[in-house]
Amino acid sequence: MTRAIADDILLDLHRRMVRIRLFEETAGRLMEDGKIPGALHLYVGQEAVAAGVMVHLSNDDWITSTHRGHGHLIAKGGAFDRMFAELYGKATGYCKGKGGSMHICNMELGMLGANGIVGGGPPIAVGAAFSNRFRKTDRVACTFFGDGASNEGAFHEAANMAGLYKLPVVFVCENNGYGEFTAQSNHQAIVDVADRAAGYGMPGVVVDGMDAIAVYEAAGEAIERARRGEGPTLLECKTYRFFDHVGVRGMGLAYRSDDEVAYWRTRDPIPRLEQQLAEQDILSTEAAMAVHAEVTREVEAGVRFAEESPLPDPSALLEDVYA
Amino acid sequence: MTRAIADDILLDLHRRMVRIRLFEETAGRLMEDGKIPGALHLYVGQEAVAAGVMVHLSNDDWITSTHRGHGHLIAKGGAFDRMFAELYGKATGYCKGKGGSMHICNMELGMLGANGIVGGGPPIAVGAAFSNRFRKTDRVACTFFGDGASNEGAFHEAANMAGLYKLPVVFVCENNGYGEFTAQSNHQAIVDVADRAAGYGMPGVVVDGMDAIAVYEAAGEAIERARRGEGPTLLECKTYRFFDHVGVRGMGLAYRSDDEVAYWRTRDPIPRLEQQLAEQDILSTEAAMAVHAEVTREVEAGVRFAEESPLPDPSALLEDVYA
Amino acid sequence: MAEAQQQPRKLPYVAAITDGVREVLKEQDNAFVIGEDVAGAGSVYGYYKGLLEEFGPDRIYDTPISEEGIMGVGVGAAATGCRPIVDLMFMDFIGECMDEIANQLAKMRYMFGGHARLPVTVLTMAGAGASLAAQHSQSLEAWLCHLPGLKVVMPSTPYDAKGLIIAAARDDNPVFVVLNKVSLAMTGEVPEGAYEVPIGQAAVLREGRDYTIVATGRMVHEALKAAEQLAELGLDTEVIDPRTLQPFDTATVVDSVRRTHRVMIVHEAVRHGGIGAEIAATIQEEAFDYLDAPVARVGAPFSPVPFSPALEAHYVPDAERIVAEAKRQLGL
Amino acid sequence: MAEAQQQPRKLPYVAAITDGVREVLKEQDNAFVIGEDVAGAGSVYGYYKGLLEEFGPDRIYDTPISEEGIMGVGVGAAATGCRPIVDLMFMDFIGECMDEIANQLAKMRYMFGGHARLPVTVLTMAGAGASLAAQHSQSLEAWLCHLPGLKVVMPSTPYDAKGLIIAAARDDNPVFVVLNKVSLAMTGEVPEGAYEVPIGQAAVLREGRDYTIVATGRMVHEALKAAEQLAELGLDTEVIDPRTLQPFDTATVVDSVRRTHRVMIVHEAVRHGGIGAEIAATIQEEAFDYLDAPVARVGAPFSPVPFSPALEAHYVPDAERIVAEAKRQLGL
Ligand SMILES: Cc1ncc(C[n+]2csc(CCOP(=O)(O)OP(=O)(O)O)c2C)c(N)n1
Ligand SMILES: Cc1ncc(C[n+]2csc(CCOP(=O)(O)OP(=O)(O)O)c2C)c(N)n1
Ligand SMILES: [Mg+2]
Ligand SMILES: [Mg+2]
Repeated sequence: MTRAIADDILLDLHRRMVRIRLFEETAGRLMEDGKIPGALHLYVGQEAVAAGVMVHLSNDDWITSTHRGHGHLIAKGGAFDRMFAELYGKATGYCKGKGGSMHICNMELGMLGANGIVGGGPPIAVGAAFSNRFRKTDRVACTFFGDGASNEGAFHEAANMAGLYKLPVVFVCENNGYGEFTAQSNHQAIVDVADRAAGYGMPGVVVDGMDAIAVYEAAGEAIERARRGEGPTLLECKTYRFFDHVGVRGMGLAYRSDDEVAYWRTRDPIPRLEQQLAEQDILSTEAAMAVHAEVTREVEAGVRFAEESPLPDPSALLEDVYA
Repeated sequence: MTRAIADDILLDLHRRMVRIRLFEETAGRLMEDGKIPGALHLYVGQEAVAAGVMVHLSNDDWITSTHRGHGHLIAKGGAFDRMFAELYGKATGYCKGKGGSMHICNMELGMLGANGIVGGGPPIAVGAAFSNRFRKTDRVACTFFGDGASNEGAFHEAANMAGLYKLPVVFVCENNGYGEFTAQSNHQAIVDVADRAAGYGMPGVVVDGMDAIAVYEAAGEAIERARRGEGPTLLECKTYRFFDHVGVRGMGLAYRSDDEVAYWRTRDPIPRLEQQLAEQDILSTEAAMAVHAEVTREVEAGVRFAEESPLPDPSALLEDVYA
Repeated sequence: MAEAQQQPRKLPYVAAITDGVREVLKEQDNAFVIGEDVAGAGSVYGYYKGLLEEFGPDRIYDTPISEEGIMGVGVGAAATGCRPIVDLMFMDFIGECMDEIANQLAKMRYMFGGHARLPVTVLTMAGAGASLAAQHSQSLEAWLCHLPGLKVVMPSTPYDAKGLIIAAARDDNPVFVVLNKVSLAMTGEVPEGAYEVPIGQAAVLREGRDYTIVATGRMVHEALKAAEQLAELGLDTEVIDPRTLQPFDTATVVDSVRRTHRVMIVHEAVRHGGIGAEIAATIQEEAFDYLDAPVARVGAPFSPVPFSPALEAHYVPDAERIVAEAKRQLGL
Repeated sequence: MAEAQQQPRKLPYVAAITDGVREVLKEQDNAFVIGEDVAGAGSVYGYYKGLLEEFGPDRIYDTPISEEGIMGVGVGAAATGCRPIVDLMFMDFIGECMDEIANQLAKMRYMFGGHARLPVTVLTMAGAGASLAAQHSQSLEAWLCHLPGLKVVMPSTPYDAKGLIIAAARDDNPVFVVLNKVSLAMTGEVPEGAYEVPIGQAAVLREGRDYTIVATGRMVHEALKAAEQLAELGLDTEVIDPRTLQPFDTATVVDSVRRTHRVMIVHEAVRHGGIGAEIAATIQEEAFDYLDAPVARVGAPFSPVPFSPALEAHYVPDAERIVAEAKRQLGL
């Protein structure tokens, strides 16, 4: 890739990643402190994927997400106050406290929800892409899903329909090597999920998901292709989650080695991008620290907002079931 | 393929195909005459597939079938009397009249049922293959399914599990170009269903499904591979159904041209095999006619048995729900 | 077609479905039909015949055989501004897309705190009696009624089929229209143009003072036949067709029971755990002091649907079975 | 471990599950466990912990995330001579494999004219109360009970969890064991060795003369608490745990109602269309003349399960709600 990327885009990429990282680290801490109820699937380590894709999208482009959805919503512009409030189960949350981490969403940002169902996203994204075309817009849909999710029938049916109708949708597989505690080699007989693309008549692309710029470029091509009406792409991003499947330390199972985690931590996408930007004189170390500091304040304000927000009134229980 | 095929195998192939053809033609007539209730999906045209695969199997090898299942059961040794009786809904049928055409089965022949659910077979066959290995047998399972069925999530999940566990199962796709009235090009963006095999870590093979010998050879390799413990194969047989989706003339929809049907009829697998066998002096025209005559008598006897058999007693209604 | 007619127009159930969908496509620019063999073939039962020609390929789509994917298109398209009409060929295939229905379609609005609308209309074919055996004959509406977020209607006549489809498509919620395959040829009055059969309103099809039968779908006609026979026994029988199962018109049913003091629920679905159980439980809650006999229920016995007509005839409830059960219930 | 113990052994519900599965694996050579993260991780709730080490990788299998495929393995392996124990991590995921359950597992034997046996045991986790929101908190047993061909059990105690798992695995039919996630830490007496809690037999957990509560799963404990409070109001309350929902022990429940004349059904599932409706409808059929008040039902309200603990607390039924409903029902 030799195309030069504008500085503001690179800075935007960086900020989105830092926003995810700091939000998630705090969310994990709050969960361990018992402030956030339920299950929290954290995105730390995978930031380059969400950021690299979302930089290309506007609020009119749709995304579907996964159980590991905060990163997607943040990269799409999610506000920390409403997000923390949702995780706390407060009335001021994006879902009025009814959804929580696994269903956090914002329709105005074009984010069709985290999803507690593995494989839940792709069919809905295909529907959104169908709708984009039906309503004669040039908008696209991107659906994020894991390596584990690629074994669900829902993925297969959605991918086949997208390929058939040449829909403007990008299938972004976040291959972090595990579905819960099961390594990819124990859940499918292939190394590259992208190999499945051929079966749906779409291109399959593999990209280093720890490299924000690489994701940015590959996603850009896939999204442009979709916008041009040339159909879907399966974009596989090889990535890793630094924390456990649920929470930070999770259940403490020994399904992956400390060495493996340590190795992937050396590939942390945020320091990597920061180094690249520093070398190109786009973002100095001080400027990067300033971003972190700014986002830290945003996190703190978000948590404060959540803590000070009221719980939903019991009368809300039976609201929002029907339109 | 230069391996010589023993004469008795070729004759066996031929007889199995003739048995399917004559059974089906009569069944279609009986349905049109109102003697057989319900829906009948006829196999005529596709005989080479069932015969070419089944010649390799014993009663201990399992198969799963489709809504178009008579051919599979016949090729696996199904008796016409019990089969016609089932289609008539008689107490003497293989399923005591409870299943009918769409659920016809015989466990002793290793035939795990026709199936009214498109995509219903593959997961069950994977279970049978799992069981074969678990019970330490060298038996295999073959699952027949259509081009249309290859778009069901069930196929995807079953294929992935088979590839992962390297199970002794062969996925036999009977690609007859249509799912009901929808041409393959309108239900998937690929030409060869076999292209999906790579996504499951298994070989994909395409074979002329109107050529019994070609199917025999390709199926033999796939089945031997499975028996050797080397895992599954996706074997796609390009074939065609001469009759309509349901019944003989069906709903009379113009979803395929008369020319197309006429073209495929020139590729009829039975005359083709008969010509090959005649040229090789294995089966003379007279001998072939004798097979047809013999099978015709078998058909007649089967129909007679069915017509003379009693209907199930109403008391049978609530039997066989639980073991 | 648009000329004024002297005689009320009669149409078969199958054409009433077409007519309902046609009105919706005319009225709602964002509506489209999607399902297996709905466009080219007009569905295996032919109830979309002509719509492809009339509205073009941008409004009616054939799909791969992928029920979960199809329902997903419904969900995703509805949430983003369309009003999809999703065809699920046989209700028996609902298991293929039950996650999409139960976990996405029914719950998305609630999980999102009200920030989504899911105006999806699902047309699906239920019912036994056509020798289609265990996997093509089921009536599974009870599953849907147990899912908050969905509405469920079950038209028993051509008039209701058209009117309920239009009402369903105008509703901003997911509505399942559960059709009956054995009723397709049944004719009845069907006015031209758009009209609604309001969702949530039962119809009293026959008034009576002595006895109430609440029957759904095709069983409505068996109930009406049974009512004739019961009249001969001196039992003036009221027949109510709820038309909508969810939300259920409890008031109409309970009012009737408070007058007649005796009631039976009839549906084609398996009796055990069917929606009749909910209706019966509700009636005894709301009209306990008015009941002179236990609420009776008639439904299919506890087995899969058998193929053989000889068995299926004993499986599907009919007027005779309704009358026999009424006699048993009332000690006649 | 095998030493004789003076004190009856107490185990948490989670360990009782393990113990039950362990006995099955010891007793039945053709049994194996299959599901998502059941082997290496011992399931996300840990109830298979240690079984991989004890029985080896030939008896317990991790799978891809493919519920329909997994259930298919259960069906195919059972029909061909194995006795699979299939794990469906959360009952909420039943929609992913509902076709396999409803159209294959439940019906294969019948469709085949009795020529197949399907000894599949399915373990699955239901229930709300853990802030897991709408897609990880459901109780959908009513769907299963509406399907001829299946059996359904719902253990409320560690003792029953082990005994019902063993009974389920010994049964030659498909049996669903619906577990409760909030009960995992609850301890209770669990004998060593294999024992059965017979399928189809209710347990009378508390005897009483004035009032009957039929409660399922975790609600059993809320009912027992409520019974204490009702006793203070002078209502001597009998509490029955059906333990099996299908086939249902109607006799035990009806006998009780004939003595107490007033009854309430309690379950965690959505009240509307829940199995409580069938139980209520059956009771009024079988004990109409003995009832002094309508059969009452307590269940979850008609909404998806909310995430926020502030809402979920009002969603899941509890002793207070049971007492309040009893007071309303009986005019106390
Ligand atoms: C249908 C369904 N099956 C199982 C689960 C339980 N589950 C939640 S996350 C998860 C692993 C998903 O793996 P992957 O798709 O790779 O995503 P990752 O967690 O690695 O981001 C599983 C099995 C679920 N939520 N939904
Ligand atoms: C789950 C499911 N969806 C839809 C149907 C209706 N149906 C019956 S046969 C058929 C077409 C199947 O096409 P294919 O798999 O190619 O098999 P073929 O009929 O061509 O042999 C369809 C859609 C069904 N029986 N089951
Ligand atoms: Mg993963
Ligand atoms: Mg086909």
